[in-house]
Formats: sequence, C-alpha cells, structure tokens
Amino acid sequence: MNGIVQFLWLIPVLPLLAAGIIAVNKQPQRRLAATLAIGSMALGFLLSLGAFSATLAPHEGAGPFRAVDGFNWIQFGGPDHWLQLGWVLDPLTAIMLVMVTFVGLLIFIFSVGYMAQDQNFMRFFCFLALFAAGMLGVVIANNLFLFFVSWEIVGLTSYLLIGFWFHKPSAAAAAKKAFITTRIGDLGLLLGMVWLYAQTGTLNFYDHGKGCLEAGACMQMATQVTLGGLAVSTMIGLLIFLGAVGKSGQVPLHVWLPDAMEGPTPVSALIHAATMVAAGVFLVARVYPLMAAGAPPLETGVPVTTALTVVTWVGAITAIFAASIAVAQYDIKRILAYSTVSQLGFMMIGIGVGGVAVGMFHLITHAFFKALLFLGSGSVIHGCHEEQDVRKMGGLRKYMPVTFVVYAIGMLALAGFPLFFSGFWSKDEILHHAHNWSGSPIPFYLGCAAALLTAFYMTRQVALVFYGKYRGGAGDHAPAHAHAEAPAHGRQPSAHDHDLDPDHNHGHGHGTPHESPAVMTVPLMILAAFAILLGFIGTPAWPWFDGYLTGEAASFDLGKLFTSGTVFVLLLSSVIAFTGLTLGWILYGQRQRQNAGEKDVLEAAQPTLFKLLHNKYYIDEIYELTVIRFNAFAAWLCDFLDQWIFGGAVLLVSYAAIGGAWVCRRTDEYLINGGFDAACALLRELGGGSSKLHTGRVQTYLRVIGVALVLLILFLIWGRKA
Amino acid sequence: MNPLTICLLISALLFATGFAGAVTRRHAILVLVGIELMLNAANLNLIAFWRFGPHPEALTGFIFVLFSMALAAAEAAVGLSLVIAIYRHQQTSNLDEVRELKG
Amino acid sequence: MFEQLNRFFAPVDQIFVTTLHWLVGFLPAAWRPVASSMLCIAFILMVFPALFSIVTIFERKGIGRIQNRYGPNRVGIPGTKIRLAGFGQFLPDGLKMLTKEDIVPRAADKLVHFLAPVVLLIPVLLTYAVLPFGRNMALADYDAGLLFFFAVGGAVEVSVFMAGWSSRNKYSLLGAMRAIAQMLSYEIPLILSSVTVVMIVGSLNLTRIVEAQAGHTFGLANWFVFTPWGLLGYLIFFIASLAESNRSPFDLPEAESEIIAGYFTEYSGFKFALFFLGEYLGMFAIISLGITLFLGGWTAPFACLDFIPSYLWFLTKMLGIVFIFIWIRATLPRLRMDQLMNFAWKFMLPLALLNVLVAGLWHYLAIGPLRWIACATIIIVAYVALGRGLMRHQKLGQRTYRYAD
Amino acid sequence: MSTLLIITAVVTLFAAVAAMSLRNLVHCALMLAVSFSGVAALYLQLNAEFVAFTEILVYVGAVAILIVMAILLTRSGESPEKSVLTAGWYAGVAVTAMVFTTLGWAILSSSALPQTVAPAPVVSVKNIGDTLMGRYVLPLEIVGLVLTAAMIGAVLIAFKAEPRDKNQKS
Repeated sequence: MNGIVQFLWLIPVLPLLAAGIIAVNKQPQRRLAATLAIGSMALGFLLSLGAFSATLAPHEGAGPFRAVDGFNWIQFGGPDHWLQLGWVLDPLTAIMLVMVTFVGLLIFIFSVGYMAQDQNFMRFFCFLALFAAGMLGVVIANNLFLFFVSWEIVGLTSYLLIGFWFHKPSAAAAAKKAFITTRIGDLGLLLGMVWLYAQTGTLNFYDHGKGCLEAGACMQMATQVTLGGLAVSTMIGLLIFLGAVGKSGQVPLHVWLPDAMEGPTPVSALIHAATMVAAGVFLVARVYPLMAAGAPPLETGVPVTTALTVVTWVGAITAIFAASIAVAQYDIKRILAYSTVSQLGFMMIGIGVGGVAVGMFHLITHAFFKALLFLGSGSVIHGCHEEQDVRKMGGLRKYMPVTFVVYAIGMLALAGFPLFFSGFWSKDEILHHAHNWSGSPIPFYLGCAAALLTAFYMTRQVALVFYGKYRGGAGDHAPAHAHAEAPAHGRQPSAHDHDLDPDHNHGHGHGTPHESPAVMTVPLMILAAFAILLGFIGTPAWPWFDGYLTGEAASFDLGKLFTSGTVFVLLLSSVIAFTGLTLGWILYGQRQRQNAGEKDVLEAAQPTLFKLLHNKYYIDEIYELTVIRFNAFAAWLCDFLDQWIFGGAVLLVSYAAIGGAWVCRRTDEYLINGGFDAACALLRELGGGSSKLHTGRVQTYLRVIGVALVLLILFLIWGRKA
Repeated sequence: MNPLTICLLISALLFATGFAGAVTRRHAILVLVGIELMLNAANLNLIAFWRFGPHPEALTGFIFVLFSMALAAAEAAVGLSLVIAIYRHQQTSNLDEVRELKG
Repeated sequence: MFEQLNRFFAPVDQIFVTTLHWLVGFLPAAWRPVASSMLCIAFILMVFPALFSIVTIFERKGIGRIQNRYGPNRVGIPGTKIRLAGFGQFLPDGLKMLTKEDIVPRAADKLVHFLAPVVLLIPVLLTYAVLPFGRNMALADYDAGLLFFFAVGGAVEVSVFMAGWSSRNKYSLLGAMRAIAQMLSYEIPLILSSVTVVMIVGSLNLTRIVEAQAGHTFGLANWFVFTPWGLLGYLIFFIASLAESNRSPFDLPEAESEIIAGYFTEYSGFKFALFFLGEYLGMFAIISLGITLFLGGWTAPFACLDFIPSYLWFLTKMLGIVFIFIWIRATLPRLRMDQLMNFAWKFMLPLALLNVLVAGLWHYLAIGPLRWIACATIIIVAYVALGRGLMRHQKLGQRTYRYAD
Repeated sequence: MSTLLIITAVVTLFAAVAAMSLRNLVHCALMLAVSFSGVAALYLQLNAEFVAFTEILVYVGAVAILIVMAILLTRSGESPEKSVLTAGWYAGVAVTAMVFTTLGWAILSSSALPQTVAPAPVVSVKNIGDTLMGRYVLPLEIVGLVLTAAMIGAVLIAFKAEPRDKNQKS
C-alpha cells in the first residue's frame, strides 16, 4: 500500500529538476524548456492520480487513509536529535496534488501560447517549474520544516514571477511589496514553528503517534495555558494562521495581491488564483487538528475554539471588505484579484465553521473557475492588444465568442448560479455551516452580503466587457506608444520602454480585437467543464467529498437535500445569486456605457462611496503613512544615533586617547628626560669636583685621615656628653 | 698624674711625632717609618690599658698587641717593597714627584 | 752507692751559688737583688773573656795540628822561658790589639763607625743573662728565656750593618750585606729547631728545658739529642749556629781571599779586638744554648757520673763543641754565596719544618719502639729526598763567568 | 717607678723625633731602632715581658733591618736632598698639632680612665700560649696566612722584572 508513498517525493522533484535544467541551459531553446516543464507536470499529474487511487482503495485501520515516509536529514545536538524530512499521503494531500498538477498543467500549456513572443521565455518557464516544485513540496510535506522551506520557495517564485518584467518599475515595486508582506506573515509561521518544536520536540505532523498533530501532543499543548489565559495550542495555531493570512492575502496583509497583477496573466492565474493563495488555506486545513485541540465536547460535530473563531472572523471581514472594493474597479484583472481575496475569506469562514472538508471543497472548486476567469481575461487582454481597462472594452461577444462562453460559465460558477455550477454548491456548504455555527450569526450575514456583492460585480464586469459596443482603439490613443497598463497609478510610460513586453508590441497591429488561438482556448474549455462538474461531488445529497476526507463512506440520498436546515440555506443562496445577477444586469447590461470617459453608474449615484471603494479604502495610503513612515523614521533615528551618539562617543574616545598620548609625550620629554639630564649633569659636576681631591700626593691623604681622626674623637666625646 | 695617663701621654706624643714625620717628610721610606712609629704608639697605648685596666688576666690587650706587631711587620714588608718598586719605576722616591695616578 | 757520692759533691756543685749568697748577705736587704746580679755579671765578664783568650790559642794550635804543623808554641808565661806549648800567646795578641793604631777612614761616618762594635757587644753579652751554666746558676731566669735569647741575638745584624755601612767601603758594605743575608736566612732554621724542643718541654724557660732532660734510661741520660727528632734538631741547630757565628764553611763575610775582612776591614786596634771578642762570645752563647736545648745542659751523661758538679759538665760539653767548630773550620772548604743560600732555604728550612712535625708526632705517639721507627723513617726519607733535590741541579758543567756590565 | 718610666719615655721620644728629623736616612733608621728598643723598655716596665722581647725580635731585629735595606736599595742613603720637608709641610704640622691637642685633651679630660693602680699582673708564657691557642686560635691562623701572603707579595712586587727577551741586556 505504501509503495506509492515511497515515490511521493518524485512529484515535487521532477519540476525542480526541470527548472534546474532550464536555468542551467545557455541557449534559449524554447521548445526544450516548454517540453521539460509540461512533461514534468504531466508526470506529476499521473503520479498524483496514482496516489489518489491509492487513497481510494479500502485500507485497514479507522479514520482516513494515512501513509507516512521520511528520512533523517541533519543530526544536531545529541545522537538522537535528528532533523527529519518526510511526506505524508492522506486524502487532503491527494486532492491538492491532483488539483495543483492538473491546473498547473493547463496553465503551462496556456502560457506556451501566451508568452510565445516574449524574449525571456526560458526564464519564465524556469520560474514556473520552480514554483510548481515549491507548491507540490508544500502539499506533500509531513514535516513543518519541509513545509516552511517549500512555502519560502513558493514566496520566492511569486516575487520572481510578479517582477518578471522587472524593467517596469511598477512590476518591480509590486514584486517587492508582495515579497515583504508575505514575509511578515511568514514571521508568524516561523515563530509558531519554533514554539511548536519547543513544545512537542518534533516538527513531524504524523509520526506513528509521536507527531505534533497527533492526539497526544495536541492534548498536551491544549492543557498548557500561556499568558493571557490562551492555551498553547491556540497561540501556536494563531501564529501559524498569521503565515496563512500573509500568503492568502487576508485583511491586514492583502495589499500585495491586487498589485501582483503586474505579472503576466498565466502567473496571476496559476499563483494568484489557484494554487499559491490556496496554500494559506491548505496550511490552516493541515494544522486543523492543532487549532481544534482542546475544544469542548463535540455536540454539533464541529469543534469551536478561539483559534477557529478568529479564523472565521478574519475570513468574514476579508470577504465583505474585498467584495466591496471589487465593485468599484475598472481594471479587469484587479476586479478578479479582489474577488480572489473575497473568495479566500469565504474559504477561511468554511474551515472556521465547517471544518476541513467544507473549506477544501470551496478551495478546489474556486481554483478551477478562478483559473478559468483569469485565463479568460488573459485571452481578452491578448485579443484587445494588451488593453486591461474595462471602460475601453465592450461588445467583445462578437469578436471572441469562445472566450465569451467560457468566461460566462466561469462567471456564473463564481457568482454561485444554483444547481449547475460548482461555485453554488461549495458556497452553499459554507453558508450552511456558517448558519449552524454556534459562535455568532454575524459571519453568516457577512457571508451572504459578500455573496451578493460577488454576483453583482461579476455581472458588471461581464456586461462592461462583453456587451455594448467596442469602446477601445479610438478615444485616448494619446502618445503613439502609450500602452494603457494599470491605469490605477496613472503611470507615465517610462522612456526606455524597450519592447520586451509582449502586450506592447502587439498593440499597434490591427485595431479590432480578435479571438485567441486554440492553444489558449482549449485549456479554457477543459477548465469550464470542470467548473460545472466538480460541484456535484460535494452536494448535501451525496457528500462524497466530505466522506472522502473524513474517511467514512458517503451514501447517495436525495432526501438529505430536503431536510429543514439545508433547504433553507439552498433557497437563500439561490435567491442571493439571482438578486446579485439581476442588479448587475439592470445597472450595466441594459444601459450600455457609450464611451470610455463616461462616469460609472455607481459613481454617479454615490460619488464619495465609489471614490472610497475605488481607492481601496486608502489602505495603501494608510500603510504608507503608518508603517512606512515609522520605518523611515526608525531608519533615520538609527542613522542619527549611529552618526552622532555612537560616532560621537568613538570620536571622543579617540580624541581623549590622542590628548593623553600628547600629554604623556610632553611629560616624558620635558619632565622626565629633562629631570634626568639635570641630575646627570649635577652628578658629572660632583664627580669632576671630587676627582680634583685625588691629587695623588700621599701626604694629603694622610692629612685628611688625621683631620678625620680628630673629628671622630671629638664626635665620640661630645656624642657621649650630649 | 697616675702612670696610666703618663703612658697615654707618652703614646700620644709618640703618635704625634710619627704622624708629623709621615705627613711632612718628603721621602717615601720616612713616611713608612712614621707609620711604624704610630703603630708602636698604638701598641703602647694598648699595653698601658691592659696593664692598668680592670682585667689584666684576660690578656686581650696583650694578645692584641702581638697580632698588631705581626701585622705591622707584614705591612712594613709590603710597604717597603712598594717603595722599591716605585723607585725602580720612576727613579725617585720623593713623594712630591710620585703623583702619577695612571697605571 | 751513687747517692753518697752525690751528697758529698753537692756543696761543690753549688759552691758558686753559696758564695754568691754569702757575699750578698753583707748588704742591706734593699740592695741585695741589685748586688747579686752585679756580682753575677762581674763573674760572667771575667770567665768568658778568659775562655775567649784560651780558645783563640786552642783554635790556632788545633788548626795547626790538623794542618800538620804545630801552631803557636813559643809564648809561655811572659818574661820566663816556660813555653807552656804556646798557651800564653793570647797575652801578646791582646797587647798587640790594644796598642795598634785605631785608623778611622776619612769618609767613614764617624759616630756610626765608632758605635758599631759597641752595638755588637751589648746584645751578645745580654744573651748570657739567660743561659743556665749550672744547677740554679742562671742569672735572669726569664719565663720566656729562649725568646729573650733570640730577640737579643737578632739585634746583632744591626751592628753588623752599622759596621759595614759606616766605613764607606764597597768591600765592607758587600761583606755586611752578605753577613746580614746569611744570619737572617739561618736564623729561621735555628729558631725552628729550638721550637721543637719548646714544643716537647712545653716551656720557654731554659732551666725547665734542662730539668726536662734529667733522668736516665738504660743508663744513658735521656737528652733530647738521643731522640730521632732531637738528633735532626741538634744537627740543624749545629749547622745554623755555625752560620750565625760566621765561622768555617759559612765565613763568607770575612773571607780573606775575596773581601779581606768583610765588614770590619776598616777597623783596627781596639775596635777590631772588640769585634773579635764579640764574635767569639756570640759563638760561646749559641753553643751553650745548643747544649742546654739538646745536650742536657749541666746534666751528666751517665747516672754514675752525677756527682761531678753541673758547671763542670757544662764547661766540658762547651769545650768539646768548640773543638768540633775548630775541627770543621780547618777541614771544610768555604761555601759560595748561592750554595749557602740554597742550602739554607731548600734544605735546612724544610727539614726544620718537618722536624717540628715529627716532634709533634713523637709527642702524641705512645712511648715504645713504634714511635722510634715511625719518626726515624720519616726523617731518613725526608733527608734523602731533600738531599737528592739539592744535588739535582748541580750539573758539574763547564764554569761560566758573568762579568759586571 | 715613674722616674725610670719617664727616663725611658724621654729617650724613646727623643729617638723618635730624631728618626723623623735627621737628614741622613740611615741615621733616621738607626734612631728608629733605638726608639723601638725604648718602647720595648717601656713594655718591660709595664710588666709585659713577652711583648717586650717580641718587640725587640720583630721591630729591632727585622723591621729596622728591612728599612735600612730599603734605604740602600733605593740609593737614598748618600745624597741628602735640598729640603727635607715636602712642599706645604706647614699644613702637615698644623694637622699634627690639631691631632695632638685633641688626643691630649681627650686623655686629660676623660673621666672613664681607671684611677686605681692595679697590682702587677703575673703573665706566664704558658698562660699566653693557652689563650693564643684557645680563644684566639682563629686570629692566629689568619695572622699566619697574612704573613705568608705579605711575604710572597713583597717578593713579587720588589722582584726585579725579568728582561723580556733573553738577549736584551738589562
């Protein structure tokens, strides 16, 4: 049974190998790079299917299928202190493996077409392969250390890929922003990791009973109480959740994700829709036993602990927040980015209220239709000659019929159109569990509002892009090379804009938009199919997905659909979906916008609110003011201290030393030498004088002796008397 | 004037003559003679004190004189050989001329 | 049987002492000591000059006899025909001495020249004060008698120098220097040999030394000369005394052949007579000291002869040794100056020092044959070794002359 | 006793003064011998018999002769020089006067002198021998050593330097 586990490590290593070979390669063989990357992903996909089938097969032992393998890597400290690296195969891993490899494969194929004209084709595919390796490493890791290493590789590759067109200052700034914000999150993850190791003595999740996520360790940690009355497990869970917040772009650390759209569209699709952002949610799912440790006895089947409540609340806030901003955006990719953030919020709510299965189901479905939407927008931009502002598009139905159909399916799945689309089922699960959540009803209401807004801005986007008449190519073609990239910053086209950017050199081709080639549309169709079919594996009637994850068998029973709780939520969510769609159509579908410069409908209605939302609640500006300013001030303070206080002190000491030396020299030279010279001179004089005494005449000596004798006698006599 | 003071006076006189000779006479040998006289004066003094002293039986002064005589003889021998050596070296034993301190 | 003889002759033995006391008895007590010493001095001054005169003739006849001739045999009792075999010769000699003209060289240092003979006689006569001529017949029996004898004896050299130097004559000065050198160098063996006797007896007093030699063993008197160290000691003493009195083999100072009469060449008449008397009195004194130290002074050689008076024994021993002196003078050739010095410093001195050692050994060893054998062997070995040492350089090589430059 | 003492004292002092002032060195030496015997006589009167004889033996017998020999060797017997005294002899005389007055004053004024006239001590040679060999045996050995050293030293110093190379006539 665990045969496949032994080769599980092959899945991340293959793309890693491919990335290595591509990187080492000197000549730009595009064909070699593409085949290598796609080949490694295909092999990975096959292996993942193998692993998936292994988990499906009946196995002994209760609970979900779990097989662990690993090896000792570094010995540190005593003989038994080993840093182990290991990988685990359980349902969670299997699903993620299949999803990541399949979506990755499709996006690789799509990006072959998309990046055809780019000079750095090689470098692009090297980074993509590296990213895949990192992502797969995260998925299979059974050891928090291996997990953290791969997590960092993923962060690195996201930086590289966002800043792929590094000659564009905005891209470079965005990459840096992404990297730093995720780093802040990772700090929490690192602290959590260290604390976990300190508590349990091992970083392995599952280690035949000794792992840190196993019952023994969790209970032990749950009982210990740290400062503030929180259990240790809660604290560690929250710290790890901080990592997830950073990576998945939850509220405080979400600022980097919209800017990450600077990267090429496949990148956005792969990283900022399907996989990487999902890694945060996967992390929470993986660490769920830790977070759920110490929960009161399960009466509603879903443990409620402080950690999970925090996750839920963060998720809820992010969902409503991001959704509201998305409504007021003009850039096609930016709208999708905010929708991703909002959907990630939904996943967090799912895990918080419903446990791992609910969150993961929405993650899987979202991965497919969000990838679909991003690739669709990619082919739209490709078609409109790198035009990203929805106000300059319109009426693309006629020009890109395939893209329109596929995009529409993706939009309906995202909006949660009832019954047929996966989005509906997964979002329904979340809302259902949120409704039954014993914590508080507010997340449920926020969830509903967010769902409404989602449906509204998606229809707005589709209406603006595909309906009405084509507004691009005429209006503001001001400067010859102006390529309207990311209008949000009002960026001035940099003078040295060389023609690396593929969207650019395509612009002045022929004026009218055109359909994308087959290599781009085929993956779209496959994704669209999955966007529809995936929903059925997790419906309340046949909760296969839930059973698969928890290990029990799932029976097909339409009756469950009509139990009181589920029916109410089903109906509610479909009502929400419909209201969102109709609102969107009314505002944007019927009253088509005439030209690019026209004011938006909402803007006309609520100019201040619209402006607020358009500028992302001025979060960037707030950060700019607070964190950056503080940082600058700290830097300035350190510089000041270093220069004046410490520098001054050093200067003072040196001056003191020099002064001391000078004083020593002076005293030495004048006082001591002078003194000795004078003494020597005196002695010489004395010597000279006394030498005169020795005349050599013996008689004088005798006379002196005589006198001395006299003096001696007198002294003796008088001495005695006195 | 008990005999002791007489003897002491005699030895003082003898010492004075010896000293005068040693200090004023020009000839080297006479200086030595003067020294011999002074030594004799000292011996006389010793014997006087021994004779009139409180413990004559202790014989200290007596023995002291014997030793001083022996040493005086040795000193005279060496002194005279020095004078002879100087004479041979500088062909004069006139102390005023024998002033060369160099070796 | 000998005790009666002794008792009979005892008064004879003490005749001089009794007469002295008898004479002194007449004077008041206060004057007695002075008077008695005066008398003794007078007696000595009479006896020894007379002895001097007899010995001079005795010497001239002896040397004559040895040289196979008669010697003076014309002068007997003056004014008569009796020849007395020439023993009256001293009268005309004395007369000649007194009547000869007393020549004083012009360049001589008048005072010193005149004082020389006087300074010679004073110490010599002083030495007689200490000598014990008979039983309790010693004039001044000092506790440190021997030391007195040598101290005064040492003063003779001053007079010799005065004589030699004052006559401003190269020969006399040369003679004086030789005499002083000889007397000094022989004084040390003389004193060292007498030190051995003092060591054994334990006292410097001459009478005590003589009493130490009283008594007889196996009939023979136990004089010091009959002990190994005593024999060697007396031998050294005898040779040294020859040298001290400038006689026979050591009479370089007045070697007629080389420097006429030595330090008293410039003396004539009465001063010459005094020098002559001084020399002979010096000889008698040193001989009598030899007798008291080694030959038992006035004791008789054999127990049976004890009855003979002590002074007679003293006199006979003295005459015997004087005869030996004369005998040596007639036979032995004169020693050269360097031979004389060598002999003194390289032969006599080491032997004398060794003798002191042997005497010490003798004193500590128990009486018996072992003592005799040990001391005898040491002395013989040393004598032979030193003898050989002396002869080693005497290569009878060709005579070389060094001329004065 | 004191009259005899004074007589010998006068003789000794007269001889000493003569020894110091005569022009002819040999006469000085002889007068020195006389003064030494005078001192010996003083010793006799102070009942130091042994010391007197030693004095005669050592000083009169040996030192006087030594001095006379030295005079002859340095050929200073014949030629009495021009002035007998060294230059600046007056300073010498002054110092002597000072010395003598101090000594005299010290003797006359000192109160520590024993006033009583002790009986004549009887000193036997055996007694002297015992003390010499008993308490003063070390000084005796040392004096022996000193005398030997002095003898050798005197000979070496006064030795006529050998001509360096044989053929050089000295």
